[in-house]
Amino acid sequence: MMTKAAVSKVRPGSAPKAGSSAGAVAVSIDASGLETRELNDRLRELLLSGAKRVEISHVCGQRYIGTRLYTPERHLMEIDIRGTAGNDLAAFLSGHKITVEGNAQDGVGNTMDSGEVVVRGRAGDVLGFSMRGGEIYVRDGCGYRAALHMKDCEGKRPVLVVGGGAQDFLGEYMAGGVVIILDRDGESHESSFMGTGMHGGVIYLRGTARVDQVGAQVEISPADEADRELIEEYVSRYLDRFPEVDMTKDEIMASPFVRLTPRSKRPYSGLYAY
Amino acid sequence: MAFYVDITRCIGCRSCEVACERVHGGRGHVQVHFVEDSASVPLFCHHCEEASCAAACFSGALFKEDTRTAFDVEKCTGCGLCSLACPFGVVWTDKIAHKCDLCDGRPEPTCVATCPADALSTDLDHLSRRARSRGARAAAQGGRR
Amino acid sequence: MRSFVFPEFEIIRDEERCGSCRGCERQCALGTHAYDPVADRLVSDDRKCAGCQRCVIFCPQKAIVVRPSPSFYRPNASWSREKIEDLKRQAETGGVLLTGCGSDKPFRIYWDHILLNASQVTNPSIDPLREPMELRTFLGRKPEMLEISREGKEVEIKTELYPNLTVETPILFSAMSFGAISYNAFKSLATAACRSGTYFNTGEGGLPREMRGEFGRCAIVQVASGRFGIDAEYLNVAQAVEIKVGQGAKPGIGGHLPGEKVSAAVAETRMIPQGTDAISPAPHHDIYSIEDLSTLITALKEATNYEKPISVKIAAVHNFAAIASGIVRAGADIIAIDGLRGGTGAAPKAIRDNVGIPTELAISSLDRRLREEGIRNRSSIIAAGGFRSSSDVIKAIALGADAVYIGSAALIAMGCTLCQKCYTGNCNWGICTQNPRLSGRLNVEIASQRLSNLISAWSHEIREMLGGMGINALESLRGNRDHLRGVGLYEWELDVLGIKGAGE
Amino acid sequence: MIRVDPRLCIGCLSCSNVCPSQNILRTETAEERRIRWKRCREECDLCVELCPTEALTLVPIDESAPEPEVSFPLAGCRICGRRYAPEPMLRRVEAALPKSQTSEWVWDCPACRRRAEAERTTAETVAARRRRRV
Repeated sequence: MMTKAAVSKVRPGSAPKAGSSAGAVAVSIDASGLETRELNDRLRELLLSGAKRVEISHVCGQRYIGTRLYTPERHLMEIDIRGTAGNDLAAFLSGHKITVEGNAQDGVGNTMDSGEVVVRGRAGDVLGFSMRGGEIYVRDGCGYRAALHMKDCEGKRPVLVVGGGAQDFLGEYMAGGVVIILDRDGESHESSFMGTGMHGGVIYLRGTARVDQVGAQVEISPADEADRELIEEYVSRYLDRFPEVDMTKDEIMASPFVRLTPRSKRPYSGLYAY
Repeated sequence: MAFYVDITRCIGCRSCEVACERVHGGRGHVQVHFVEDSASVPLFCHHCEEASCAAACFSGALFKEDTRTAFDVEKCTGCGLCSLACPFGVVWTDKIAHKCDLCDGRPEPTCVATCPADALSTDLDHLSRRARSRGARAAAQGGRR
Repeated sequence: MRSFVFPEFEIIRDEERCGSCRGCERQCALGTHAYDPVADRLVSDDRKCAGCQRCVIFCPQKAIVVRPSPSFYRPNASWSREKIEDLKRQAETGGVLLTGCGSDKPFRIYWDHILLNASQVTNPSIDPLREPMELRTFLGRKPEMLEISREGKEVEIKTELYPNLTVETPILFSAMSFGAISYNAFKSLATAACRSGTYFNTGEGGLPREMRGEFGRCAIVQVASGRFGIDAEYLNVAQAVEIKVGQGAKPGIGGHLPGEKVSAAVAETRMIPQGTDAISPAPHHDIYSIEDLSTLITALKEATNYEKPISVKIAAVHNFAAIASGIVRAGADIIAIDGLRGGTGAAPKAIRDNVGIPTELAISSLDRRLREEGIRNRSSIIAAGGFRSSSDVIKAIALGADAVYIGSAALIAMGCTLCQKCYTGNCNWGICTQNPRLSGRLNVEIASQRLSNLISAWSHEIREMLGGMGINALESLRGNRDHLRGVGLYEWELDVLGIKGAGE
Repeated sequence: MIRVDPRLCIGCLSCSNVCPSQNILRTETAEERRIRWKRCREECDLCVELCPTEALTLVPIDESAPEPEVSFPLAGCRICGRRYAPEPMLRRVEAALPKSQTSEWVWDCPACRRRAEAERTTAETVAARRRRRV
């Protein structure tokens, strides 16, 4: 029911970023009965023929949507997906913008390089694995091992915003980037092993976290002013993308946030005998 | 840190040259110059604040360390840029640069310790104090200095 | 804490010859040699010496000898010097013993127990100097059956062919990442691969952006558990993509590039911040089953528009053939199998020396397993781990490999002396270091020439040996165990290798 | 062997000083300084690493290539006229000096610089002693 309401609110080109093609005519694909490979063949053909916006309806588990859309000339495209996107949505994505009007399965944004993914629903496990750039917004919750080994480098910082809660092993081996878990339903974070092996980046949790929930390498501290400014910026972007969310920015920001950061950039430096 | 020379006391005996050479394996960093027949002065590295030699050195062998201009023999390639960059001509190079190191590792530079006329010091106050006391002594004796 | 470990090496300097030029002092980044200005002579600290022999080679007067230290503990068959010293080192540091290069333990080297065949009388041998010998190899999936249409003189293959790698000689450079090895060493490998018509493997450290245009055509890029330096361009400039699951030197564990070696250029290429540890977790966290591997393989095929073969590299471990069969069924076009003596920049000693199985046995059992299951055509096999000469290569091919990866051999060609101190980042030969002063010592032009020379020399030798067997194409030798005989092997070993004993 | 870029070389002799094999020969007359790189088979590249101007590169040996050689006329001292250093070295020193300082003394030879310094520091004493004697 929620999904339906969300669909009705979609405005073409509502995204503030990468919206150079706002207003461009969308090409439609009906994905019912299409194999993964056929669907992606079609998408690539459309990309090469210069399409800027594609709407795919009746998506039901087709995988790797957005993966085969790299061209050396860097053609870019906006993709709207109606239905449930399959595994590895936006894997290795480079620059495109994908909106899912529904849920996504495992591996969203696997080793994603740049671009934006908006999931108007829930995402599965290993969300944003090894992601190194771009932004992912998930309206509801996500599965296990989100933001696993996410990393950043000079001038490129991936951002993952999850509206609901996250399950165990959030930010494992994390080496960079920003993760914001808004925990909108107020279930509080019952997940464990957060940030195990973390050595870079930062995780912000709305609410609190206990020491026994995080890995030994992680330090928990309350978010300071600068942190809150950053969080606020991404909360408003999150709300821009999900106008159906029944909370205002002030309501979200009213509660405390904690920050999880690694104690050291070199967690294992003392492990070896030379 | 730098050397201060009381030129009025220098007797041109060249003890400092000899001492420096002994300490630095035969290659000294001091040279005593005679001006006309009336004066002599030992020329030293001034450990300049804005050291030209360190600015010209490409290998990082010469560098400022606190107030002294330090020399790392390991890095020197003997290119000779420093000797050309010294405005006072007191850095030598053959296959390696030779420059005052303030007798690193000794309690006091050897030349200062050696000077029989007590004309050298690394402490400006010491010289000026002495000059003052000398002036006072002379005044007490009621005569010229 | 004072170290109770003997110096490993003893440095002997011939004072008569030594000209005190201090060349050795400048060559040694470990600070072994020092000049004593008072005595005007050079002195050496044995404790710092890693035995890399750089000073020995570059002493203009040939005045230095570095040899293993003759000091010994009371002989004890159980407590060897190595065991005693490892123990002392751990007692002093409390750390995991690290080491570099491949295992130096005296496991049986089967190459040295396998003999090659040659033609006599009934089957003429071929003179490779006069007749064409085909070493060109295609790596990747082959169709079950070729359908050919013929219209008049026009012949056309109707079956859709899978993407394949074409190598002019079955020798490829193994995965050595920029970060583990220096930029110059990395570039030397790339240059030599392009020049020799073969491929180099980027390892998991990414491919520097400025090298992508020129060297992409001879690159196999790796996707490992750390996912360093991967973007869509990286995957698409290369000719093949390799998923690294395991490595022969350290099966079952991940990699760990210490922060000291993550220089600005390495950080940029790996796409991580400078100075942080680059940690490759032991597993791929999106792979927990063959199904998941299949997902990743397909994701990579999607990302490269089904234009490139996808390779999966695994370490040879017990029962790996069944796993490899699963990998082939998961869609891998190439399986790289890395054996016990595979090299590394850094691995815990306990793992390097105790985990895995020898390459020779692995090739044979893998080839047999895939044949038995009827899926050998679906995947090529690249063998890796401890190839030391052209005869090792040709024996591997006769045991069933399509091609081989050489790692240590390539490093040795560039100057490496297997001193096993790669992990310190102070490689005097400029290979395994990120110190610009040291890496500058490796001249790309000269090192790549050495590598090309090695490849062409081995290729010549392979042609000679092939000719001797009366075979004019390497294809015909692959898996042809009839050309091999074992000496000094137990029956079970002959069985695993699938070869007869000599004289049979 | 070594390839030399004569446009970059300033004739400082660093390379010759550090070469363990003595393969970089130098000759200096009163008029000019000459440096010759023998066709070196070593690949030690110390000279390459320690060249202040990066004028040297290590290249594969080529028996047919001529041995690189450069020569520099020595610049003469403004005061005594003695020739003391290659001009490119002096230009490099001049460029390296802080802009706040005067730098024309670079064109005086070190001996003259010392003499000037000695005269300057003793001027007062000498004058005083001369007065006393008079």
